[in-house]
Amino acid sequence: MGRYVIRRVLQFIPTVLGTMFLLHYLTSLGIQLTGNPVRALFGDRTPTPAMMAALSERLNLNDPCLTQTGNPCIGLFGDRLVNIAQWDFGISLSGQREVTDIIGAALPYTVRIALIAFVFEAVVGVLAGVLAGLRSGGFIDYFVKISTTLIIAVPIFVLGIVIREFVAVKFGNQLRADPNFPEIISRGFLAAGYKPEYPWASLVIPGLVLGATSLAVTARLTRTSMVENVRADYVRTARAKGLLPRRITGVHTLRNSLIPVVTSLGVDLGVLMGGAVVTETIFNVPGIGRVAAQSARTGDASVVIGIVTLAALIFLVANLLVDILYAVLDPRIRYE
Amino acid sequence: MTDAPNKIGEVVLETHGLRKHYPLTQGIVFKKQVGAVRAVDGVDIQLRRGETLGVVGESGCGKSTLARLLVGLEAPTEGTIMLKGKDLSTVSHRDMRAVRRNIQMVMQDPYTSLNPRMTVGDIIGEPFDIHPEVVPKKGRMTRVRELIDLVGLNADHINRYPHQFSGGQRQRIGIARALALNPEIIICDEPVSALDVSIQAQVVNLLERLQEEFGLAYVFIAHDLSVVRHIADRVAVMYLGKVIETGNEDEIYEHTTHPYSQALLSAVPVPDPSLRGRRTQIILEGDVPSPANPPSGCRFRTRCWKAQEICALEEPPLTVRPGSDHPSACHFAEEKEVIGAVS
Amino acid sequence: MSDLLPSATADQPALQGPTSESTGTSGGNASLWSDARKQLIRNPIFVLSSLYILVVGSMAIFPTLWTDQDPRDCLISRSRQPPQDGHPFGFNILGCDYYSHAIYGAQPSLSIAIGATVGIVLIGGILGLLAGYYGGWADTIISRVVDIFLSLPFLLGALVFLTVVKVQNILTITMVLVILGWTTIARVMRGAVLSAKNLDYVLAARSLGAGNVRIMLRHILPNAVAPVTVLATIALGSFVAAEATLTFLGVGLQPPEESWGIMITDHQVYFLEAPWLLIFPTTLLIGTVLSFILMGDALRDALDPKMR
Amino acid sequence: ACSSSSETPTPGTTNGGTGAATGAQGGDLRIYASEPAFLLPTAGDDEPSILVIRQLYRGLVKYNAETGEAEMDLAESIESSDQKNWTVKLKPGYTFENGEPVNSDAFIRAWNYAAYSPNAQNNAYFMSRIAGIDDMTSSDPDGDGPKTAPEPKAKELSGLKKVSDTEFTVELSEPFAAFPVTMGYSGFFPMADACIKDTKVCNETPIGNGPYKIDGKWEHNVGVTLVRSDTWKGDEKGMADKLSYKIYADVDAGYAAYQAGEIDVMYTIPPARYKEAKAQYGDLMYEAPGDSFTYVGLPLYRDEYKDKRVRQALSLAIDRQPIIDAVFDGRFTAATGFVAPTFEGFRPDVCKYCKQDVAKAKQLLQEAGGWKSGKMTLWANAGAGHEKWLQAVGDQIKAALGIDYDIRVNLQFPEYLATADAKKFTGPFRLGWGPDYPVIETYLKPLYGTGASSNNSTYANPDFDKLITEGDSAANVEEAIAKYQAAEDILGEDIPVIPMWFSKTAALYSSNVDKFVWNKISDAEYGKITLKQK
Amino acid sequence: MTTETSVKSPSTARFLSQLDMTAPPLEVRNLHVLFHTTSGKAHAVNGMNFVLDQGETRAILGESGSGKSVTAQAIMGILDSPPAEITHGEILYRGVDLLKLSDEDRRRVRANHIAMIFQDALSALNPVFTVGFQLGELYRKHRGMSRQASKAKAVELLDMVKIPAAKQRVNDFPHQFSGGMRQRVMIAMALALEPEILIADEPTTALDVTVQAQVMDLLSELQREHNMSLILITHDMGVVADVADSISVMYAGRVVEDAPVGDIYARPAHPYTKALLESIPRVDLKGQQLSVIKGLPPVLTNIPPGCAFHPRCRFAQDNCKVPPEPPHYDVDVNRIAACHYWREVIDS
Ligand SMILES: Nc1ncnc2c1ncn2[C@@H]1O[C@H](COP(=O)(O)OP(=O)(O)OP(=O)(O)O)[C@@H](O)[C@H]1O
Ligand SMILES: Nc1ncnc2c1ncn2[C@@H]1O[C@H](COP(=O)(O)OP(=O)(O)OP(=O)(O)O)[C@@H](O)[C@H]1O
Ligand SMILES: [Mg+2]
Ligand SMILES: [Mg+2]
Repeated sequence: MGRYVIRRVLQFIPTVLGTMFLLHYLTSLGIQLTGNPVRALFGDRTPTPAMMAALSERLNLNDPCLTQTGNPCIGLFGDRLVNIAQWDFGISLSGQREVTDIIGAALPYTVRIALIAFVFEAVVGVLAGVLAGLRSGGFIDYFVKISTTLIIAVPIFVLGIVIREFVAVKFGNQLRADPNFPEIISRGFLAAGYKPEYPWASLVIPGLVLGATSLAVTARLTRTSMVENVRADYVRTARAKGLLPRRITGVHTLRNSLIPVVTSLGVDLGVLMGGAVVTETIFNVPGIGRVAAQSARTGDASVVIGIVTLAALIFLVANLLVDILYAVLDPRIRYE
Repeated sequence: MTDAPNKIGEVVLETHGLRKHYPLTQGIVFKKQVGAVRAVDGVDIQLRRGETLGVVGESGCGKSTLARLLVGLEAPTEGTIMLKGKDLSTVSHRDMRAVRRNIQMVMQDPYTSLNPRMTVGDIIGEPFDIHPEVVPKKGRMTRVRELIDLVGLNADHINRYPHQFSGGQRQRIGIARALALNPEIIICDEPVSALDVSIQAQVVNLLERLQEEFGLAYVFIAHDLSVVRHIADRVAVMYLGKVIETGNEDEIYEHTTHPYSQALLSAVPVPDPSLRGRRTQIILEGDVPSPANPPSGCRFRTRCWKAQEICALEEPPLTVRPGSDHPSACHFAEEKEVIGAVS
Repeated sequence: MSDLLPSATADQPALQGPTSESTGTSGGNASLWSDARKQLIRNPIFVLSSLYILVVGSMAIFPTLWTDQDPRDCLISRSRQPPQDGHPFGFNILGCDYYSHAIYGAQPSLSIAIGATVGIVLIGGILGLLAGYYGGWADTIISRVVDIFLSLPFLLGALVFLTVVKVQNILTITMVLVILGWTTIARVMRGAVLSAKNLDYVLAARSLGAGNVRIMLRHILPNAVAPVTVLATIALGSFVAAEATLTFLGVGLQPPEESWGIMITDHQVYFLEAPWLLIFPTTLLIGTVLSFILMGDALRDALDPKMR
Repeated sequence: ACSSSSETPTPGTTNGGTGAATGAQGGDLRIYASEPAFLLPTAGDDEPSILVIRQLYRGLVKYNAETGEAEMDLAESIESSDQKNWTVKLKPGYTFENGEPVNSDAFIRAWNYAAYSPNAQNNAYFMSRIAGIDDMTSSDPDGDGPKTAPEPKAKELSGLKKVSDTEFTVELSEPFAAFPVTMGYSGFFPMADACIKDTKVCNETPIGNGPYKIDGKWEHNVGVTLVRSDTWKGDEKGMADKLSYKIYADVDAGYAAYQAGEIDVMYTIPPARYKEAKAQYGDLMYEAPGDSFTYVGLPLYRDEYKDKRVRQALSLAIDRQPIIDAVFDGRFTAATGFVAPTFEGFRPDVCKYCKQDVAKAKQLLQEAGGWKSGKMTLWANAGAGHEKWLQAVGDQIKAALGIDYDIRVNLQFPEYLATADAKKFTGPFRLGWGPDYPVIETYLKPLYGTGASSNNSTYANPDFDKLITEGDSAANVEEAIAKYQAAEDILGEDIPVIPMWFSKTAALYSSNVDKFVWNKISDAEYGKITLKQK
Repeated sequence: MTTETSVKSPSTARFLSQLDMTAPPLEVRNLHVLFHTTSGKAHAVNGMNFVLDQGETRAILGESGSGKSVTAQAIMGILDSPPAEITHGEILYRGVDLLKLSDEDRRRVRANHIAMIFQDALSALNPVFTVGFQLGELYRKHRGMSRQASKAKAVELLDMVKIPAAKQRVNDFPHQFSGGMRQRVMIAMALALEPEILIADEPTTALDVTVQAQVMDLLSELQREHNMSLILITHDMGVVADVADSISVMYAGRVVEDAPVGDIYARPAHPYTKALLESIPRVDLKGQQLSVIKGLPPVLTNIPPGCAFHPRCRFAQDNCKVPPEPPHYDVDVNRIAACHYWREVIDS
């Protein structure tokens, strides 16, 4: 087991380096193509060259390779790696804050919303999938099939905006008009966006929106997996053993059916952590997705690199954990 | 097909010290070899024109690996394969194509050995695409039809897909494909194991008829000793990558001398209830050891009731021993009647 | 050998249809495609989805078939007028006929989706095939590259890529979708090839002396196509939606291009005031995505013997 | 009430900025905000930053909420005889939150800090009139980014001289009559020594000298909370006990929060929701003319725009109001000149070519020899929603003059600005301008002065430059304005840019708000807004 | 968690009281099972009849697809329905029709009274639980034993089926066992609650001959020890000859011949049985001629009318080709054959 983990960790180093280089190259290329982002800070007012130089230096944007289109800026990448190894991701363009601070401040929100989304996805998705899979071809099966397809088909931002306007604002206002209604629901759950007073409750709806697509995918995967497993030979054995149907499904079928689901869930956790761009923007959650979207638009390279590197790392770690979990859940997998 | 000499003739296929070891590797960056699965570990066989060599043995003893080596799907780790006196390892890449035409294969599972997306015509005609020199383009269709006809299928079904046929019929398609290049040798890797008893005979009979007609030589691999007895002229018994006893059919089935062969034969159930309870069955203990870590000396000693000290120290060579007229790899080779033996 | 003749005639019963034994066995059920076709034609969901796609596709290819109005013939004074005679979808902000916009908007949306799908199938397919078939170093390198691209979150990755390539047109958006999307196909392809390459019939072909190219093209590819096809249809649908989402994030297609994504994004804020401006393009888009997904679903069921 | 507000004040809510505070103190005012860039006066130059800084800090001068006139705040007086050398006298007794006195040093240190280029403070720009600025900035020896810029020659502005704790002198490079008026800008606010010593900390937990102080620290992307300061000695005490700035990344999300009753004041409205908001919250909406200017610049460096008749024709082809109505729900005031209507010295209809007149446009274009350069490319930066109205402009030009157009709106802002700096626009381009100080000159010299920093059209007219210089050194503001107006008239004829519109302020407040106060010059005055007491 | 203590609960007692211990352990009467498939109704079992006596080993023989497993699963009550449907028939366990029992009672019969071994032990054992867990589960759920006690029982069981080092191996997963050992684990599982009837569905088909011999040896030994009745499903005529007392030969879901083991091999009375015997090579006979059963087994959605075997039968006459199907002729005491021409067959 230890060997296996070490092997996987070593395997993931080139991936991480590759990902970081890709991002580094992209942002360098971005600067090479679109010019020094510092310029945008001054807006309509053309800054003096001295100011530009001073700021560029501070932001580490003064490397001459950034003016040569196509130059991969290996030297800069090396510096960057050294810095990152010292937990220094540079500073942001606007506000000139440490990127690590920015991420550190934003991450808790994303973790929370991702957790909510994840729990929602895991619990509801698996439940729906199991119910559908147990009676494939039945009413629940069709219902799950249709509703999940619909969820997948609707672009997430449309879903988010519609929910924000109609559920959080319109419906919420009606509840809020009633002073006897518990505030945690009317002002917490049904908040139009993140509210520091309700650090969890106000993230529930955004979390649900964030988790909706993954939920649909999970439900379908669970269903397929269940359908495959309810006919498995060992389920037949369990029945021949005279076990209760509850136990046959709950222990024998489910355990096996959940193996691929757990894998996909684990990977999803990584995706959720990095994928909240739209939801966080719509529901004003100050997490890394919102920050990343903003920074990408203002060309704040170090922030974007920092966040995407983090997201990629989380994803890879999630993947690694999933692999290990997989081996734990399925004894047939050997750690060669 | 060309001339059809009916009698068993000269040696067409021969192996010397044939070995195939699959490396077991370990390591994170630099993989180092920590051992090997000795799937085939020094096999000498001879096949003559027009004869059938049966190869029997239990699962995992290396039968399929041997088959793959013989048809060139794998390169041997060691040893030589001589095809009509030519050492295959010295044959150039270009000549290999021509050589290969001489030796073809029929696979075990008729369901997986045919490409589900190709028609029967395409499957049987594929050898001609690969070796266009065999049949001129114009004649191909006729040739394919001939082949289909030859194996007893309806030539009108040339455009059907494999799944539209039953297992036995599919196995015939596989045989037709193997016959397409006019080979002299066909390696059959458990060609009837996957078939229902009632269909098995159809295929066995077909193989026998084709041998008679074209003077084909078969290496017939099976774990069903009854079928091997029926079809083979000579038999090699394999255990853990080695041939432990070989001889003609009669020598092996009636005068077997190796304890493993004896156990194997005694275990075969005989469809005759009158023998019930009167047969001596040798029930072996334990399982076949791992080919990655075979026992020292005689490989069978861990399950052998005759085993003594020497068996662990010295590997018995496959030679003819006194009191017997065929080679056997046992220090204590001794004839014993096992089949239908009544105690 | 008298048994040969009768058995030739005895083929008949087996040929009446798929034999019962062929359902249970692993033998990669074969005529998959013809069977699937039969099953699909009988599947109303599939038929409806295809019809819908046909309609939308014809909008994209022959917009003049559907409207003779010029979508860029705008009169600002007609801004945001509701649906009316001759203008079934009303007018957009700039006072352009919204119906013709919706028709012409199909083309960029579908071009991106189809282009990206073709791209991921080609790139992912080829790389997956090579990785799976050759293994070893090729596999290691390709798999690592797959890991790298897979670890980029889709939207974040697209944001980064699209802000770097300053031009956001059909081509670049398609390329970015391909860059971020090919990995799934490559993985599935690699898996399919890995499982196919040691199948007996591949070994059989090799023992006949078939070369690598022949084995890949004739034997492995056709059998890996099914999962890839299914995935591709689903990807197609998600790309239609992705175009809209990228536009929402401000890195999608740029005006004066008119795509459904732009239509939705531009008008989402008006959905209380002028709901039709949001509803029409969204319905068209969701319908398309849904149709592709449902087609993919139906295909999967039809192609998977286990689901029958 | 503010003169130009079309709304009649509803009973109970006094609209506009009546200077004297009438309501009671108390309550928590929840404010819609965007993430500030900085909370340092020397660095914050964006609206979100300034709206917070103005409650934390106070400067020499403040603007009257109602009239917009500059009044002395911390300064006792600011005087000059030659408009070049100014003497500033301070009121005594003011302190920073940490107890440091607000004396001459507090201002000099802040301005030096801002001006010193290695500090890279955004408001360095505003120090550029003070003598000695050139020595505070090091210029590029090789022009294209050396490894490190050389140290500037000086660390302190030679034009700043401390006389006593309550008096200092400012020497300008050139005379500038409006200098005292500009002192109300937050970039000139004083800073404590402790703050300069560690600006990083001071940015997160500012050490202010204003009516409010920070509560806790700045929670990035989430909010900033201010509470009333006990050390503030000024007369305008903060009204609400607490100002809670809630940070939104997306104005639509903020509006949703307002609708859900989570926000008391919203200083802006999503453009597309204006109509709806007005219908729904009309009596809670404050509207006033604003001062940010949107124009379509014309690349005078290209031959086809050199003839002023072409420029006049283009401007005449555009009907601004329908565009404003359609795209912005009427949220702008169509421009008829180059100066914001809120400014002293504003005159309507300075531009004779800013009302649509297709016939005249055609005629002018004809006279200029017609349009020969094929498609006209309209430029705007990406992602800011400019493409819609620009298309409408294109449509109108096309309809009026038959000039077909295409638009390029794919450049992100940095690259767009770089294109502007490099004079590489191939056609009319959208840009905007916000005033730096409440003098109309702020709309003129930076945009149209020969070689001026933001003169993206490369307009050059010696007559114009001369009038501006005369205005700058005029004896008093009134005289100066007259000169500036003359300069504006030149623009009205030359049309170096096509003026499009000026913003209109539309702010929303909730029914919790008792009295809403809006400053003509410095926008929302959160400290003066009172809440209904329960 | 509910534990179902089958020993003393009143409902168990009620069920036990219904049993008629003088009746044969199992009797299947006119059982019909069909599957609803996309290509129509597949008649997998069409009138299955047999009686299993105390201590008897009855072999059910037939080629692939003849309905052997379906019959066994119908007896166990573990057919998936849908798609399966039992349309007719009775399955009498000690005189009680299992098909009429409540789900609860039906469940109790399994493992306690009738147990089953499956062909492919690898897939029949749950891959994610240890062997000990799967064995112990029976004791925990049916006998209400503790985790500890059930584990000890599991070790005992493994010992019983001669798995070396049972104490350690009880914590292993199924894939860690060899094929023969897995099958022995299956046997242990079936015997755990000491059922009266054991159904073994091709228990050795996947095994090598030497291992097959080990397993069959063990199975017979345990059967004798526990005095169980055994239904042995197989298509291996050799295995049947070795262990069975009587044989039911199935073709297209129907018993075509039912006889004591000796009679069938000596003088088959049904042409199918006869052809089957002639088509298999024998290890003890040299150079024998293999005869061939021409044609293919019937498609179950489209079974030939009359005698289902007639298209492949060399004895077939016109009356074989039309309904009704041939009745079960009494060939001898304890011996029946479903062929109009059984006399000719027996004599040929
Ligand atoms: N590619 C391979 N890599 C590693 N080991 C292999 C490989 N192929 C076969 N082996 C091992 O070699 C041994 C012999 O395998 P082979 O397939 O030849 O056996 P077999 O006699 O054909 O068995 P069966 O009767 O089950 O077909 C087995 O232990 C097998 O696990
Ligand atoms: N779930 C099912 N759905 C449809 N048909 C089925 C199903 N299960 C079994 N059948 C069909 O019922 C028939 C009898 O199957 P059964 O498994 O009893 O055969 P068998 O005699 O046990 O064969 P084998 O020797 O291959 O195990 C077969 O034709 C099979 O295809
Ligand atoms: Mg094999
Ligand atoms: Mg079966």
